[in-house]
Parts: sequence; structure tokens; C-alpha cells
Amino acid sequence: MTATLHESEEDVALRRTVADIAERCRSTRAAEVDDHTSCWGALVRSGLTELRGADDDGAPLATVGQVVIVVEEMARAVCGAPLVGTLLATELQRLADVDHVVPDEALTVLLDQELRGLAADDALAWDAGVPVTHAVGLDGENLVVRALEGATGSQDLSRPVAVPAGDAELVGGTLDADARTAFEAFAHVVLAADLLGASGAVLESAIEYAGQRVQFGQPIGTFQAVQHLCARAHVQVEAQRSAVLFAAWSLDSGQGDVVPAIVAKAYGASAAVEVVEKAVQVFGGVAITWEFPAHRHLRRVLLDAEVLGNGSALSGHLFDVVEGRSDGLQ
Amino acid sequence: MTATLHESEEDVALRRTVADIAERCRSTRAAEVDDHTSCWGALVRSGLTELRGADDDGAPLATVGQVVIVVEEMARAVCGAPLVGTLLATELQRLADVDHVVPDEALTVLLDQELRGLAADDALAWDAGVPVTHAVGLDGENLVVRALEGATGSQDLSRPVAVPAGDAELVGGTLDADARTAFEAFAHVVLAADLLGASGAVLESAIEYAGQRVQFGQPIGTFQAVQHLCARAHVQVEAQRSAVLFAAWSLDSGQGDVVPAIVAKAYGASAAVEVVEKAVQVFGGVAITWEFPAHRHLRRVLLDAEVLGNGSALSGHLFDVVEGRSDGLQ
Amino acid sequence: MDFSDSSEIAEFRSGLRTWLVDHTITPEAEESEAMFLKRWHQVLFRGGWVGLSWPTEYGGKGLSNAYDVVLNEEIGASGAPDAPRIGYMGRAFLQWGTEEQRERFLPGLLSGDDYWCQGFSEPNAGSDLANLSTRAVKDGDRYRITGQKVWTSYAEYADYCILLARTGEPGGRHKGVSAFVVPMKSAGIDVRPIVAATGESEFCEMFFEDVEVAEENRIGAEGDGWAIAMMTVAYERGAADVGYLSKFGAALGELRTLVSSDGHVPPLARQRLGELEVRFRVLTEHVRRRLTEREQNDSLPGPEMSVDKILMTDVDQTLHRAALELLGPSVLTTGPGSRWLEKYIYSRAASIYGGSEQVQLNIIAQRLLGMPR
Amino acid sequence: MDFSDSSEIAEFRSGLRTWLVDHTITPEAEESEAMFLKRWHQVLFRGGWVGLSWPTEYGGKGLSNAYDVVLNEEIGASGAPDAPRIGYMGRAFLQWGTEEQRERFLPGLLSGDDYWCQGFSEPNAGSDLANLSTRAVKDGDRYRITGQKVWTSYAEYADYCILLARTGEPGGRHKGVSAFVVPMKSAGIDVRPIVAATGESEFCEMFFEDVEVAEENRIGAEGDGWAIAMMTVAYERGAADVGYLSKFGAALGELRTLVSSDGHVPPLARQRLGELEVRFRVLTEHVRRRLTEREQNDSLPGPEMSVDKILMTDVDQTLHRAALELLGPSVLTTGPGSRWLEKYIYSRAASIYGGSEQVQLNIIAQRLLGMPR
Repeated sequence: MTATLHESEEDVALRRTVADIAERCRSTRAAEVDDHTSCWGALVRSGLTELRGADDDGAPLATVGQVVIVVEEMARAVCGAPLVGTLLATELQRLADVDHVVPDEALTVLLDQELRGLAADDALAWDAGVPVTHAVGLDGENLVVRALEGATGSQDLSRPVAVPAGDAELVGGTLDADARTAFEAFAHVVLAADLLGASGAVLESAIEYAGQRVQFGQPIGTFQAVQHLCARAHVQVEAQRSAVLFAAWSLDSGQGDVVPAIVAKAYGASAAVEVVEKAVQVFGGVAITWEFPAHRHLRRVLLDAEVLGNGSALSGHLFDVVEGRSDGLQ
Repeated sequence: MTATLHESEEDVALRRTVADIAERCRSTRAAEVDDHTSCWGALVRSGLTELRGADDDGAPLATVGQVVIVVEEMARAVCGAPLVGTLLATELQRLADVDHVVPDEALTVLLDQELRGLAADDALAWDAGVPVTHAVGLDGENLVVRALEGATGSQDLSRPVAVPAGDAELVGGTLDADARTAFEAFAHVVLAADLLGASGAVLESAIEYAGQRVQFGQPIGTFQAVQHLCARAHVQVEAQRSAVLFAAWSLDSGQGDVVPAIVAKAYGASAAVEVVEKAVQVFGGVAITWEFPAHRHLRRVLLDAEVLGNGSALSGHLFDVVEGRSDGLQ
Repeated sequence: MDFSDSSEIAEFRSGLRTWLVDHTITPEAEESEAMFLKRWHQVLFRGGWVGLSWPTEYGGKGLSNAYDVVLNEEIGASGAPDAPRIGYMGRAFLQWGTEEQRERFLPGLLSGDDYWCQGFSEPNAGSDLANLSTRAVKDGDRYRITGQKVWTSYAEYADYCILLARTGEPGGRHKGVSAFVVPMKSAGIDVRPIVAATGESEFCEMFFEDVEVAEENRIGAEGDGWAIAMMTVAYERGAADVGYLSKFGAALGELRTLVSSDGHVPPLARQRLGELEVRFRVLTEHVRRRLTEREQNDSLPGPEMSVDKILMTDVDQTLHRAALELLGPSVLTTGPGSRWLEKYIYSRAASIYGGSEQVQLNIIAQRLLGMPR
Repeated sequence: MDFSDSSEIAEFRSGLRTWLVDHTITPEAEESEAMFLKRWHQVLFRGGWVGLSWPTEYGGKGLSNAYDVVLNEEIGASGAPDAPRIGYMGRAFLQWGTEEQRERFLPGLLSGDDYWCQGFSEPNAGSDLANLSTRAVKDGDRYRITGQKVWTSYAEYADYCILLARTGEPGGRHKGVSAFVVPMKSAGIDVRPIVAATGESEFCEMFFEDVEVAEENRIGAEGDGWAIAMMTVAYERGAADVGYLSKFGAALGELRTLVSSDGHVPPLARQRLGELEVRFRVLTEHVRRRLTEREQNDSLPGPEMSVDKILMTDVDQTLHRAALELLGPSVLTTGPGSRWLEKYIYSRAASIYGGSEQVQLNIIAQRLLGMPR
């Protein structure tokens, strides 16, 4: 299901390109193997991993609105290609005004153990699937890069985490408070788009399933209880979509208001989990099997929800921002 | 609906007596007039206002289990006779080992402005309907009594509050920490019984209404959405009942465990409000009229929920008790 | 994607904000809620803030819908009374009315000089509106209307009523329903206020006994009533269209001020208020998206508005329940007239009026998601 | 009203508590969950703690149901593995079985030497169990059983299966369903483990191809199967009957310890844990009431157990969702095998197995509240 707001022809084409890559990911993936190298290759070939690279003026090559389209579509397939990590790492370098620290490679970000923010020491690299080998982090105001050990898996099956191996190397760029706020706002919107894609897709397939699965002599989708479960979940998906679109527009329009980004992530963090839980309820027993993809969506949204602050933490943070007790930085 | 646990013949008779008084309250009360003096008279004649008076050994005349029966049945009619206030004030005097400070009269308790606990100064008297003229409170460990000004109404339409007029007079009794804990435990159970009665009765009448009200060519009670709304509310009523019965039994069996009382009030404070809200939804528009009694139940449970700590406050308190950080006193 | 032209909107916003500081009114002694809101409507109109998105030829400003959201937001932030909710009535005339009807009724509707009420619901036609039984019988160049309506807000103050009545066969469900403009001073109308559970009497019952209405007061053709009703209720499900964004924004702001008045906000209250802020802002952003879509597609609101109604009700009920808990028993131990309790009780009605929550969820499941009946 | 004889219960409780300190076991390397639970069952049996409320003539202790709750509570508080859940199978033999069946099967069931599984659900008979299509065809003094079962816990380790099959007409719904004891080593049974979403393989599919079962292995008469199934699922809806009180109690205790490990509990965590404590204790108290009622009335569990299932599921899901939030991302960033995530995922199944939440609510509305169909 695409956004009902008009998209430009360019955006429609972009969405179609990404949806094709995601569809190949979905249809070729065996349950046991989580190999997304071919998805990564397709994303690279389409230039989608470079969306937040800097043009000659330091401006990003693509808008946040376009990033949202790409991230949402790939998340619908719960693809494990390290797209989000790379987009965040690229944005970080752009904001710090440094060139690609590891040219032509997948990258990701270094976060503290609680995933609350960028870090350098005692850190782990999130979204560190193949072919990620390095991660970018922050030591005070200084951008650093660290090589990674092999990924150790995570409960988001397609997005392993990895532990840094080498020392942190300074790369010459710095991030002041404003730039850090800008990075967090961008990251919140990207995560919110990931939550939207992963939860929206599983709901759609649950609704389809409800139209086919027969119990008590009729499709379970005819029961009002099942209809209302799906309807409530749909409301939560639409609200997520509105929040993501608005936050992306806010960043792109350059008003520098970070509140919509915090709102999108805070809302998505709780709404997406509830949506997937409802979809699981509609699927019934099959959703509790490893083979069936529902639990991959569930694991994805559970971990996404925690990255850079869960719904609870961000809600409290938002209160401080609104009350003027904080400048938007967490 | 009576408890499904066996009640003794004596208890069954008690419940029937009270249910008759409550039924007269319900059937004779005009919407505009909240005069419960005849209910009060009937309660006095049946000896039900004296249930927690002391016998020769200082033991209460009736068990907490019996008090629960009486309070629940009267709450079903949202009766405004000052029964609960009198029961609490009587228990307070019994625990402080003093004779009736105001013989043969209705009484109530003095609480601080936030209704969190017994008080003497800057206090108000809750459940101060006619014919209450005095209220008992606590100044440190000392029991005091104060005369009241006329009641000023409250949003629980049948239970006005009143402001003390005269000075606080010492009545000679004291309450140590243990006795105060015992009082609060008793009060929590009584309030939980009030919440149970007020919420359970309105749910039953909503279920009955759903069987009669026709929309879309059939009784609304045939719609699964309405059935499930009622079913969930019924679960909350049954759970309230279990918690109240268990807490009453715990106090009566003399094990001195105050935890079940806190649990019953903490659960009832949130569950009862949700039950009445669901009943209001089933009634639809009629429930939003003054004439129809649903809002009286809603107002009753909203205020009950706050007396001596709402669900949120008591849940936090329970954690401390369970962690051994508190002796059960709030 | 653009939600609005930001620089022009920003200018509008700051102008409105300044204006509101000087023009917000408070109720006078003995002034009814209805008359207070009518007076506020007139003040807003004189300031040039009413009919922002209406066509200029009928006295509007011809601006995009986004301006209505800004109006809602700023009114809410300033703590002023609710924005007037006339958009959907105007839309009925623009869509179905004759040119003569538009010229006759729109100016008074826009200026707030005429007060309008809505005669849709009946005792046996609540969520099931198609069950309505009020009859309009043709008699020459007029109709004779007989029946009973209920839940009509402020009917006692109204100058006109948009009334649904059956011109077709009894029991015809959605077919044969027509819409009329009925002057409330017509002979045969009996209005009886219903005291609401809040203690206020916003709602009324209306009894129509052989009320004569001229044929030119019919909106659209015979049988167009159902489409007019559906468009109207779809509008009523939108938080900006009924001015509720401003209502919620004002309530949330006031609540935040009350809770943090001593400079210290306890952690649980901070958390709760933050969560309310998230929900309220998501609703606001969703409304902006809807209005942008409506404008891009040049379309009338449809079944998608049931999504908006669920979101709006959720904010309404969560906000006002939380308010009671955050403000503590003081709002319950006062005598008659506790504003926060009234708002809470009214929020419970939000999942009942305009189609119950159950009906909204049916619409979403069956009409938006295509689930089988 | 009495929930129990407090002094005897107290003595029992303290004896059990002491015993648990010395006897709690931990899994051995490579030991499957099923075999670990079987070993724990046997340890408990040797300690004299299994079959507390079973009749003494079949090896039980003949005590009141309240003792089962205490067993659950103390096992939970000690952090030991779940209490064995055999009560409902024993009850099926006591109620419908022959004397010979009781003597043959109950000792091994009680001691834990025999491991039993349950063949109820089928691919097209989940919540709608009456749609089952596995056939049992009489052939002299035996039956030949053909069909497919699914969601059978630990079938690969089981010695016996209680199996539902249709002896009456196909499509006969509740009629013509019979129950059998099928030795799992019988020819024609194919068991295939299903890997669950947790990564564990607790569930299995079972394929029956012309499996011969002696007539004396039928429980009750032909057609009694539905009543046996309904009694069984009613038991499975009770938190003490399935040993979940102990599971939840242990999880809550562990969670409390983890969150307060550094001596400081943040206000939001304190609040959340307090609310979980309230819900868990209400469930425990509700279970004690149910078991007391069941004993007072000498009755089998019936539709009222759907209330218990809803309460149990609520605790399960609320507790394990809260655990993920309270424990933070560390339980998600670990590699394979995150115990808290597994418990959370399994809690999502709680509103599906044993009759989905929707079915439980239907039962409550129609059978307990008498709402019209």
C-alpha cells in the first residue's frame, strides 16, 4: 500500500524500483538462510545506498522524503541488507563534512550498549550484516571509525550486531550540538520508516490471510472481532505514515524543527509493535512457526523500537523539548 | 449477580436484606433529588451501620466478609446513605479503643485535601451526606472529631463532601502504626467492594439493554463487538470480585497480611472505571443523559478510585511493600 | 511532497497569533455556552478568520485547507474557545444546493449571525442512521414533516435546522431520504432540551408535527439526503473540520501548565504528558495529511474519515482520562460544575456520536480494507 | 467464606519451601526442554509433591485444590522449573476412563515416567476444534486411525497420546467425536517437529496413517470425545491447572531482581513492576477462588474457565512485554537464544492456543452472560 498523498513521478518510479528489489528479497529467501548480499548489490547498483551522500555543496543527494520511500519498501520485506546503517553512517559523515571514510563499502553506526546514542568505546555496531566491515561512531564531538569483528547475530534475525575490533580512528570530522541534533532527527525518521514498512506489510498480509482462512464455516475475516482487530491496526499504520511523512517534510523543508522526528519515532516505536502483535493474532498458530515470516517482522520492530530511544524514553524527552527544558538533543 | 463461592445461610440472608434496601433506593429515587435519609434509616434499623462496632472484647461485631456484602449491594444502587463513611469511622474508633464519639449518629472520616489519608487540619470530610454532622480524623497518632459545615456536594452526586467547622477535639484514643495499617487495609477492602458493586451493577444492566436495543435490524447484543466489550468487562468484574473476597478473607483470618487489601483497591481503582466506561459505550447516547443512571456509577467509581490512593499510587506502594521497603503503611 | 507553502503559512500564523492575544473573549455572566460560542464565531468572522478555505465568491478566502489546521492549532495554543465548525454545512450547499440557497444561507452561516443545528439522529436511528422514520410528505409546492429527532446540539438557540426526512417508502433504508432546511421558528416544532450527564444541556429532542417546509428548502433532489448525510458525517469525523484540534491543544496546554505549576514535574507525570503530546501531535500531523490529500485530489471526505475519527476519539479519551488522574481528586470534590469532569464525560460520548466506534471500525474493515461481509 | 485451612496450608508451604531449596535442578548440557521438565517432574514426584489433589487410591494425596496453588506459588517464588501439568489428563481418566485404564495409565502419568502428549488440533480445526477430520474406523476389536494433527507439544518425546478422532459421520461437528489413548510407538505414526518462532521446537505435526488402536484404549463411549475435549480445554484455561502461576511468579521475581540489581529502581520501573505485581496477585487470588468453588461444588471446570484464560493471557502478555521494555535492548542484541524474547514470543501465542482469545470472549458473552447469538 503506498501513501495516499500524491507522489511525484520520480518518487513513484523510485518506490517501484525499491519494491522490485524487496520483492526479490522476499521471494528468494529461504527460511534458514539470511543472506542479503544480492539485495545489497541491487541497492548499490541503483545508487540507493548513496542517497545521503553530499553533493558539491555538501547538500544530500536525496531528500529525507525519498529516503523514507526506500527504507519503508525494503523494511516491508524485512530485508537484511545494511541499508539503514549505511544511510545513517553516510549522513553522519555528510554532517561532519568528511569524505567517505571507507570508500565504496557498506557501513554502519556505533552505538552504546543500550543503543541510546552514538558512541566510540564500549560500543556495538547495529545493522552490521554482510558486507559491513566498519562502523562510524562519535567520541565526544569527534567522528571515529572502527573495524568490526564478525557479526554475532541478534534477535532481529536479518540485522546482526557486531563488536568493534580495531581501535577507534579519528577521521577528522566533528559534530557540534546542532549537527548531532540533525543527525538524531534524521535517524528517528529513518527508524520510523523502518517501523512503518515492517508493520504495515505484515498487517496487509494478515488481512489477506483472514479472507482465506476458514473456521466455523466462514473466512475468519468475516468475524467482527477479526475485522475490528485489523481496523484498529490499520489506524495505527495510517497514523505512523502521517507522522513519518510529516517529519520527513519538516526536515526537507529546512525549518529545523526536530519535534516531528521525535514524534514519529516515539509513536512508531509503540504502534508498530502493537500492529505486528495484532497481525500475529490474526494469523494464529502459523505465526508462531519459524518458517512463517511474521516473527521476523515482530523481531525487527522490537529492536528498531529501542534504537536511539524507545517510545517511553522519547515521550519523556519530547515533554522536555516542548516545555523548553531541552534543545532537542537527547 | 452474587458471588459464586458458597455463602453461609446467614450471609445469603444478609445479602437479601441489603439488596431490598438498595432496591428501594433505586426505585424511589428521582433523578433530581438525592435524598437517602430513608435508606440510612433502613440501614440503621437493620443494624448494618454498626457492623464494625466493638463487642465486649473489642472484636468487631461482623466480619470484613459481611461488610463487603453490605457495601457491594448498596453500591449497586449508588446509594448515598453515608454507610461507608460510618463503617470507616466506626472501625477507626474500634481500633483506637474508644467509645462512639458521637452516639447514635452517622459519621464519616476526615481526609487530607488529596484524599490520600486520614487528617485533622486542612481536611475535608468525604461521604458526608445527610445525616452526617461529625467526622473523625487523625492528628499525629491522636484520634480527633470535628463538627462539619453543611455538605458542599461533590462530583459523586450521592456522596457530598463537607468542610469541618469546629475545632478538632481529642477523643482520647490513639492509633499506632500497626493499627493505622489495619485501618487502611480495612478501608481499601471496603472501597474495593464499593467499586465492585457500582461497576458490576451497571455492566449487568448494559448487558440487559444490549439484548433489547435494536439497530441494523437486530439486538446490538448479537454483534460480536458488543459481546466482546461486555465479555472483557465481565472478566474485570470477576477479577475484582476475586480480589475483594480474598482480601476480606485475609483480614478475617487474622494473618495480618495487608497486601491483598492493597491489591484489591489498586486493581479495583482502574478496573471499575474501565468497566463503567465499557457499559457507557454499550448504552450509547442514553448513558450521556443526566436522567439515566450510568453517569452516577461513573462518578462514583472515579471518586472511589482516588480515596486513600489511586491505582497508580497503590501499585507503586505495593512494589515497595513486596520489596520490603515499606511496612505496609502508605 | 508538500504539506503547505511554509513562508506564507508562517506569516499567516504569526498574524493570527498576534490577533488572538488581543481578541480572545471570555463568557459573560449567565451567558450560555451556545451563545458564547456564537459570539466568538462572530468575533473571529470580523477578524477575517472564518471561511479560510471557502470559495471567495461566497465570502471565503479561497485558501488551502492547511490554513484551517493552523487556525485550529493557534486557537488551541492560545487557549481561546473552539474554532467554529461550519465547514461541512457550507460544503453541503456548495455541493448540492442551488445558487439561490447558497446566496440565501451561506452569508449568515459564515458570519455566525445564523445558528444552525442538525436534525439527523432519531430514537431508533442512532448508529443505524438509515433506520430513520421522520416523514416528509409532498403537498403541492411544500412538504409536511412529522417525526422525532434527538441529540441535536443547541437546537433551542438555532435559527435553522438541516433535517433528514424520508420522502420515499417507509423502511427504505438508504433510499428515499431527503435533506431540508427548516427554519426553527416554523409552526409545529417542539424543542425539549435534554440535560446531559455533564449537567449541561447541550442536546435537545425535537418533535415535528406537520411542519410545513417550502419545496425550495429541499437540498438537492429527493433521495439525495443520504449522500448529503454521509458527506456531513464524514466531515464530522475530522478533527480539524469540527474544530477539535483547537479544543485538545488548549486542554493539553492547560494541563501541562497545571501539572508543572510549582516548577517540579514528577517523573510519572512527565512521562504521561509526553505520551499525550505524542498522540496529539500525531493526530495534528495526520489531519494535515488528510487535508492535503483532499486538496490534491479535489475530493470530498469519504470512508477514510473513520480512521480520523478513531484517532480523534483516542486522543480525546486518553487526554481527558489522564487529566483526571494527573489533577487528582480536587476536580472531583468540588460542587456542581467541574470543567475537567465535564470534558472527561463528554469524551466518553466521542466514541458514540457521529457513528459509534463499532460502526467506524466496520467502515474501516469493510470499505477501506475490503474485508468480506 | 474460607479459601483454605490456613494453619495446615502454612505448614505445607514451609515444608515445600525448605525442600525446594535443596532439590531444584538445572538443565544439563544438551538436555532438551522436554526431558528437563520430565526429570523435574520425577524429582517432584519422589519428593511427594505431585498429585496433591488426586484421590489417594490412585497415588494422590487427596488434598484440597488449594495445595496445588501453593505448589504453584512456591515453585514460582523459588525460581524452580514449572510445575507439571498433568491434572487434566488424570481427570479425563477419573471421569470417563475404565478402572483398568486408570490402573494402567495413572501411575506413569503421576510419576512422570510416561510422557503424554495431546492430539487435538488439526490444520483445519484450530479454534474451530469441532471441524476435526481425523477418522477412527472400527475394525473388529480395534480402530484404524488416519489423519493429521498439529501443535502437539513435545510429541517426539511422548510415550502416549490422547487423541481425538471422528467415529461418526464426517462433518458431524461436535457429534461422533471419540477419544483414544494411542501409544506413540504404534506403527503408522510420523512425528515432525515444527520449529517455533522462538527458535525452539516444542510443537510437532503428527501424521496418522492407518494406525491400529485397541478398542480398550478408547476413553469413554463412542461420541464422548467432545465432552472429554471440552473438559480438557477448560482445565487448560486455568493458570494453576497448567502450572503457569509458577511460571509467571518466577518470571516476575526474576524481573524484579534484575531491575533492582543496583539497588536503585527508577520511578517508572517501580510503577510498572507494581502494576505487574497487582495483576499477577489478582490472577493468583482468582485462581484460589476458582479452585475453592470447584471443590465446594464438586464440579468440573466449565465455560467460566474462559474468564480465567483471559486473565492468564493478560498477565502473560503484559508481563513479558514489560520485561522487554524494562530489560532494554541487551536481551535483543544477543545472538541466538534470548530467553526473555522467547518468553515474550510464547506469550503472544497465549491468546491463540487452547481456543483463541476471540473464542474465549464468545464463550463468556454467550454462555456466561447469556447474550443472544
